[in-house]
Amino acid sequence: MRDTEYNPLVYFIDGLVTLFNGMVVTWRNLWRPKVTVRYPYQRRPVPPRYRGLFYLKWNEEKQRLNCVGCTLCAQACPTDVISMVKLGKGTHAGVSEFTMDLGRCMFCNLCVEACPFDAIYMGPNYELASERRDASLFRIADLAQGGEEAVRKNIETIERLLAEEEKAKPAHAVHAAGGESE
Amino acid sequence: MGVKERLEKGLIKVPGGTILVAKLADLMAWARKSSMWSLTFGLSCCAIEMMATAASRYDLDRFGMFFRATPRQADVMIVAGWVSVKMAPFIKRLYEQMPEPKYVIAMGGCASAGGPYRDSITIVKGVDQFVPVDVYVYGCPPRPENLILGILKLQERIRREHLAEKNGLPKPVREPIIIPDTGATG
Amino acid sequence: MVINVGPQHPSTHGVLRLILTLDGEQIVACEPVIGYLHRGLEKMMERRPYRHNIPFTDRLDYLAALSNNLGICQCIERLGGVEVPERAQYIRVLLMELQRIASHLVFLGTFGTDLGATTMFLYAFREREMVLDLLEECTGARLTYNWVRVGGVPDDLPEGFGQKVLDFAKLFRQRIEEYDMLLTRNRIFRSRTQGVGVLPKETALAYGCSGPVARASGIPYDIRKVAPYEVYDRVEFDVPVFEDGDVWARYLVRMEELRQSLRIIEQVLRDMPDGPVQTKLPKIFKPPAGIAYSRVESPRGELSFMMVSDGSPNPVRVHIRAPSFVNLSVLPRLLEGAKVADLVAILGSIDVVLGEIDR
Amino acid sequence: MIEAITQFFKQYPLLWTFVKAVVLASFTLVIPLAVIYVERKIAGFIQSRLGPLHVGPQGAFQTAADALKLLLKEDIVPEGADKRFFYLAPYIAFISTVLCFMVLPFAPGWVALEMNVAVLFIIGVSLFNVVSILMAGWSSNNKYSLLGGLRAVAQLLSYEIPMVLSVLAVVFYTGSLSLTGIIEYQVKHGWNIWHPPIMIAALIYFICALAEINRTPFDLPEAESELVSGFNTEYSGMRFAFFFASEFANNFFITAFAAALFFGGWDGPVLPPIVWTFLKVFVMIFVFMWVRWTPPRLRIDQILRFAWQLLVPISLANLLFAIALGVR
Repeated sequence: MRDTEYNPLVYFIDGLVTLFNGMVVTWRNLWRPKVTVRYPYQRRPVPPRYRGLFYLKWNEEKQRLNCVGCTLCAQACPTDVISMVKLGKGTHAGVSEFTMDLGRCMFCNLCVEACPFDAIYMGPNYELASERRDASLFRIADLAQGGEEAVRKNIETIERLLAEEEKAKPAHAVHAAGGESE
Repeated sequence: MGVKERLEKGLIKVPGGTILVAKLADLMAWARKSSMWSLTFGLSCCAIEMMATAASRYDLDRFGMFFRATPRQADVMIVAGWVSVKMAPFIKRLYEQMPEPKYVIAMGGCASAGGPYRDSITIVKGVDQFVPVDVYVYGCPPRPENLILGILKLQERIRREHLAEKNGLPKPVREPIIIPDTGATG
Repeated sequence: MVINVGPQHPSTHGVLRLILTLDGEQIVACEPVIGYLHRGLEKMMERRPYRHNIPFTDRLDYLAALSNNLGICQCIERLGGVEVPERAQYIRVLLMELQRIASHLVFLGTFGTDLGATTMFLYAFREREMVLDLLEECTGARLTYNWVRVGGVPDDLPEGFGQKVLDFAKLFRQRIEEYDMLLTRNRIFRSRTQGVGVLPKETALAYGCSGPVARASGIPYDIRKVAPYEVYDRVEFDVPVFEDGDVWARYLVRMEELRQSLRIIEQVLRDMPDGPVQTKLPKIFKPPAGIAYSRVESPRGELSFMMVSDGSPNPVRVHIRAPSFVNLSVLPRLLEGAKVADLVAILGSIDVVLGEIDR
Repeated sequence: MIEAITQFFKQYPLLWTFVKAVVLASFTLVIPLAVIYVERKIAGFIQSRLGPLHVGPQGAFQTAADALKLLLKEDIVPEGADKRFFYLAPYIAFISTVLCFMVLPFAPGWVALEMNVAVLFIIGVSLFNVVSILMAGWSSNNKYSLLGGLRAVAQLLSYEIPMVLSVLAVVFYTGSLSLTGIIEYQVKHGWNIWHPPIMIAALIYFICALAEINRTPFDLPEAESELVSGFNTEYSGMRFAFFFASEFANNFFITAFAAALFFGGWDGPVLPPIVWTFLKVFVMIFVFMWVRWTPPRLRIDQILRFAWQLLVPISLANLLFAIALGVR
């Protein structure tokens, strides 16, 4: 399709013809269905693998969050997004505080892959705009599946279990501590 | 509030018919919020998502927003991407070149808070260190929907600012932290 | 007259600054100034374990995040001697080619806008959204995918993905015809691009250009053919090469690559075997001491990573050869004697990504 | 009732002139709102999107909001700008458009100023537009503005010549310099567009009109990707609104002028004349927009070469052709 030498008239007629061709394309598109999603009124579902804001999984059976506070996710994070406070120890360990900083998060999924307890997931929530700068900070109550209620129950369950364990075998509790967190 | 209800609020019955009244200030706030021209100012990855937001699928023109190349004709500056120390003076200057009233949206984690590059010495930890930011759009990069949400938040803010001004109040009270829906379906 | 194009200018594709010396509308000299996006990435990578560096490469060349992921993963695999399962290799190739289509569509759109065909931008982005939908379904993100891991890919393709890709390929073939009708055959477009910004073969070789820029200047150099990685030696495709080296040729190379990518995708989906997609690796990955170098054909050209290991979990030195950086360095040569209006055409045809240049 | 009002005003000529001026000026301010809205909607539909949607029903108040906002914006005069010219330029652009509308007949008798040399007047007055662009580009103290202004002047002047020649073809063919006269001739003898020399003249007119109103492929003066925003780079707020308004009012005017010259103005069956005028104008505006959103833009030297090497000779030959055929 490379051109021959410049000839004004040929160019002019060619220009008109190709312009008309282009106009046929735009005319066709004028009548095609529009692809626009009217966002605030109409939403596209995100695919199941979508990596949005992450959340802590609530285990209905055990009445607690799956997280055991092992900090593997925090270690796997390239940008130190996650920080947590461990609650309890041994087999009944959990978290009392789990904070993430969205301002640094790359949504890279490395934390999810690092978690051996199926505790942390990246959910479909992507609506993260805010007028506040500190809206990037998410506490455990914002992250846990079930909110405040879940966090309260989680702490209750773990403390109850720990107390039971304490009662059952007080002699071995010392050795079991800190097994998994390394 | 729908258009109809708003209209009904402004309708006044007079003998022989109804008239529509609206305050000039309301009109001004409406004009400002429904015609936000933004500055084409992409820095990095988020700029591509900003372009995608303006493109057919999400279509910013629905909100009366389109991109002007010159700061003189822009109302909103969307800072999309990480800002290096070398770039910061230019952003400051562009902000100053925009005519009042002007707004800034920090798009993405980098522009909002330094993002993944927070421990890099050349990156500014959020553009709010040198220009006032109205809306932070977190995400890396934020989905176009997220940016549109930020724009809607900015519209809401413009409306509130105007209301506060009208009633002689100080700056609008910031809204409490949003507790996000943490995705029970995922 | 000296004018300053950028850092904020609608056609600089990011934050590139060009100091142009003009004589009327003629460009006498051009001095690109880069570094507005510099973030010391190579140094940052040295401070992090190998796996943590993968998401950072997403943000290097953000139009082709997967190519960067693949580049660094290949480098680490070579360093540690990791084998990649066959199915993972096929998935990688499939995703790479989808990524190439998405990247070239951005080029097509922005190039169209630069030359004034705004509608082309919206059409290209409309089709790009389709690719992004596919990639999002597979990887879970729209732009920064982070979907290549050392030793494979993190997860298998989702259910019914192949069919969706084939449907897209069918539709996209028609759309390419439409682009041709709208833009490629347009007389105005041809007059704007033909014979503009000619890059001679010798100059391209001397500067080390790669990718479409080199192939448009008559250099049949494509890493996928020269040093095949993954399963590129098992698929059939042509490398488009044009002799003229002008903006038009660079545009045509990319248009042809769109078609070739579709071809590769179809073959890959046909031949893809079953099997695992990831090799199990220890939690803390410590490759033996040594140097590794990997080359990948990103949509912009030859993308290479070099990593030096001393046996510790962190690399000692990382270097990234960014194709855009090399391609941009010919810009002053191309711009000498060009018109201001040609600046945007030439710059657009090189298709630089500033995130990669500044690192 | 309209009759009565006009009768009343016609007793006081000065007042009548004033009323006409106000009506025309407000018409020139209002018509761009409609044209811009239609433009954005059509652009949206062509590009597979929806265009303005959320401001008013189907986004109908979008342009009103834009205009209002622009009026409320801060008015920036850059440092080092030539203030007199900077202030004056938008108004000159606007006034030249209003003056053009002054002699344009919308329907029989609906013309602000019946002038027997209306065509000549329009050609003269529309050149003010070029002056205002040059003033804006020069006075802004910005290199992009200057380049945009210079390009605009080179382009507009080059295209003025074939445009005038093609208009002259119509003038010679119909034997009238008055727009009303030209339309009345067409009412009697059929539309001009069906006559071969005028057909060529119309084609040339359309190409030149695209250049005159800075539309792709001739939108160089404000080529966004090259010159930021061309001559109006430094303008903000109300002054920019005036440039914007005059550009789109010009768009309306140039199609209305074409309707009068080639398509018989208000001539048409069944519907009232004023409706026919607007119908023709909006169909032509649609075609202009359709063209605008299709091709890329040309380079400045290509544009000038095209005008001087091709359009000027063709239109000259066509003029001779028209004179030969049109002599009675």
